[in-house]
Amino acid sequence: MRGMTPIVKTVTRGMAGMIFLYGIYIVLHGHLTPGGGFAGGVMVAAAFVLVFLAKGSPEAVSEAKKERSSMAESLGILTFWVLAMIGLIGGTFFYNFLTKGKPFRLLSAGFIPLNNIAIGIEVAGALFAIFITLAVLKAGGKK
Amino acid sequence: MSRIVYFIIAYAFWLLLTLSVDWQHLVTGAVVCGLTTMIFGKISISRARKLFQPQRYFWMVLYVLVLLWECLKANFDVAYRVLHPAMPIRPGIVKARSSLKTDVARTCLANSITMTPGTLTVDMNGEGDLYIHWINVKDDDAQHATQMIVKRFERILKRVFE
Amino acid sequence: MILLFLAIFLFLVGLYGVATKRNLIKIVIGLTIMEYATFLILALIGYRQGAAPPIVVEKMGGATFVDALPQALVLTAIVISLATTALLLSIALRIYHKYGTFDVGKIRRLKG
Amino acid sequence: MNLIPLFVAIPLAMAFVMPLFGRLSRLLPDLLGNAATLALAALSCAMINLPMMVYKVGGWEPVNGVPIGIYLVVDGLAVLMLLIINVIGFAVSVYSIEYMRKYTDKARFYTLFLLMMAGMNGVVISGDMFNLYVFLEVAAIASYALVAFGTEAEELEAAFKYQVMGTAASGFILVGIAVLYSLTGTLNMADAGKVILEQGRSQGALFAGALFLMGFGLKAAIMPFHAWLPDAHPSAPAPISAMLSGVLIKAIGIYALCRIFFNVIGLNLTTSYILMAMGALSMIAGVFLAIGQWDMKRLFAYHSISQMGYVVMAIGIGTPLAVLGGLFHLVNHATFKSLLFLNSGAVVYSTGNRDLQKMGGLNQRMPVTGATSLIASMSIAGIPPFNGFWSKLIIILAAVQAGYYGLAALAVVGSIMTLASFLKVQRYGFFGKLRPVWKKVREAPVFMCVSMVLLALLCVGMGLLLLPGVKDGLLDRAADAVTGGTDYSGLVLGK
Repeated sequence: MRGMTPIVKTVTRGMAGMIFLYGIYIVLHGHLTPGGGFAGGVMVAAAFVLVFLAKGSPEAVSEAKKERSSMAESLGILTFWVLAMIGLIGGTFFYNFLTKGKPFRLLSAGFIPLNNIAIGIEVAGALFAIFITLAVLKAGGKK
Repeated sequence: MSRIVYFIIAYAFWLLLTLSVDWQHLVTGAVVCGLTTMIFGKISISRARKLFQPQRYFWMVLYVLVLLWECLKANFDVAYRVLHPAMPIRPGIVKARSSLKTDVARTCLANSITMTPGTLTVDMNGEGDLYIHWINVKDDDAQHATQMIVKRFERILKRVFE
Repeated sequence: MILLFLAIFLFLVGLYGVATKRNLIKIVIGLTIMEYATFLILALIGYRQGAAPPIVVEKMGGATFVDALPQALVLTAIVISLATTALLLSIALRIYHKYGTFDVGKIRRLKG
Repeated sequence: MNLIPLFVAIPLAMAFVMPLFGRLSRLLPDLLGNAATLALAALSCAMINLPMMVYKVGGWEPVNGVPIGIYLVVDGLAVLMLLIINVIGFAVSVYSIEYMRKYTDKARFYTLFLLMMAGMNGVVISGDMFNLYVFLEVAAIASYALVAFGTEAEELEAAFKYQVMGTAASGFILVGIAVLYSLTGTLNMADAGKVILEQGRSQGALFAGALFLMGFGLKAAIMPFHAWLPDAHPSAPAPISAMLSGVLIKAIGIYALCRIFFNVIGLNLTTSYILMAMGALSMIAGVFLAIGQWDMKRLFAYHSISQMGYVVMAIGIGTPLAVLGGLFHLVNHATFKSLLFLNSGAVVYSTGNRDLQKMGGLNQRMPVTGATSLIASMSIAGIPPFNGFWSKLIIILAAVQAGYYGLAALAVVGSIMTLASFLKVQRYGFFGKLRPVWKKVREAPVFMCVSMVLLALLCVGMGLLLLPGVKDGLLDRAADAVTGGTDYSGLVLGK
């Protein structure tokens, strides 16, 4: 992988952070606006994928990075699981144990924002791991 | 230094997104922008010092005007070529050389060339060589092409970015 | 109703691709078309002509709303199809490493 | 505190703890994985003899009698399926401690394995159509990855074929759910069943039924849709073959078929005939295809098609006795077919070979594997006192009782052919003269033997399920849940 032209690299340097920020915005406002954990997580993963595509150096695509993103995925899903289990201990599985707050405020809807964050981490980690896996597979095939 | 600048830019972007000055949004924004700066701050901004030199902003405004003017001219040129029954075009890719040094300036130049109708930057290499697709190649020579396409933006861009 | 039939037609187009194409990647594309047709069918079920988005705020009285449940189902189904497609593609890539081809006709070590 | 969600929660949590901590020590994945399956098996045993339970996830109570949240329902049929899934799952996970050692990434294996368990448990306990679909996909995707786990050429090819078929089937199922939702306006199976009953069965419901038949038929590998199974099941590592053939096709194929056709759409004469025809076709054709095979695992895989044919045929007949026989055969098939695949795994582990022509006399070197495989073969062939005999007997009796003499005769023919093909397995594989090549072969390691012996004991003892006291608690209640048909909605919604 040779990487892309300096144009793409420069634009990516500026844009990746903003895409990341926008993804987080979508995750955090999942209970207020369209979007949520999955859509935002995809954007967060896209920010990282963009950086790696632009850089395109073989050392950027490494097993260690895959390991780390799959760790993030596991952590995200375990967070989600723990949130569900707290509900089980308090009454029923997935019981919304936090106060609901006022509608249309950022901190409202009980534990749904927390779930969205967990899903966001999970999706971002999973997608990035998929991307690296496919990239490693492709690079490995060229011999 | 560059991190702080990046944080401020990110925070401005966050405020633009939320369009609210609720304390909840402000606090979350600070945390989120901190995270963004931690991850992407390293690769995003170099030489932040340049952001605090007001004359650059003046040249920036001037550059935008020049760009708009060039776009307008090129628009009429392309429209003329399209509407003319004989279609006086001679498409081809020419090589031009930019004397700009920084990546940001070169990118800005390449994108400006793409923005103007009739020319389109196809590729750019590390030494500042631009490969431009031109709807009506007036001169195959790199030197002349540079003169005709690149120079009109380059002088101002040099003052904006370098 | 016409839209629904078109979506079903799209589903059949995907099925045709899966059944007849010989290239692994094209088979995956056919499956993706099938899945997308399914999402279209799901989304069309919740569609009501001239209805409002299902966000209820005060003073909205007797407005008709689009059924939001199929949209949630579509999102979930998209997530599932993402996982399926990623797995299929990685298997296809690995098959390419082993056999050196994407052609189904040449990938025939298993009989039957 | 109600424990139903734990059937999904435990394996899911363990599946994702595994990649985090699995690298710390070599023992940890085995320990965690087996602890999870043991807990699940214990939990499912605790479900026996409890009354029917409905669990509303998230505490969403119905509004005006219309259910709005996701329901988890554990009735007699679900208890039976949970028992199969989790007990066989435990045996298989004990077996994989030794068997999966040669594959490098054990933690990942357990992750996929537990995900598959979670998916199957979820399918069984879910009372909501879309939820059922989601869990079905979780189980199915994990199984695709498990078939390809060895990443050898044949495995990848089989996995690709399997996944293309499986994804197409999922597409049909999803469209079926969409049609049913547009007809009834609800995803809750009990509520949908009630609405369909009130509306009268329309053309739309029949269309949905056809889609479900194609989708679940593909997943269960009933005859016209069977092509993927003989490739996919033998290609996977042996414990996974056992899981796929023994449990997966039942949990996401037959079980879902039963649930949708009996409890939601309601069985009518047409579907009943179709099910019977498909069942009889798979029963006979599967066994004819099987008898010519020389690859041990492939032979077993074709027998899965044939035995599933018995189950589908019995369920299609639809009388209480037939359904009882079908479900009993389902349970029995789960035990002996997973035992047979584990046997083949032990043979492959010790000799590296699964071609029957090259084997011979392995009984002398591998007594435990030989003995357990004899028990399993006799069970599947329907030799009395083993469990397969009783269930086949009930199915044949029920067919005669319902007046389908032809089907009964076909079932007998299928049974005889099965006996013939397993005599072949025993004759070429385990009896006869020991070939000099296999002089140095050793018995499989202890954990593999333990798990095989456990399943063999189940094969011998399962006939006891028909004893009066035991039968009421488990089989009768499962059969009641199926034959009760659309009473299901009344039971779940509480009238």
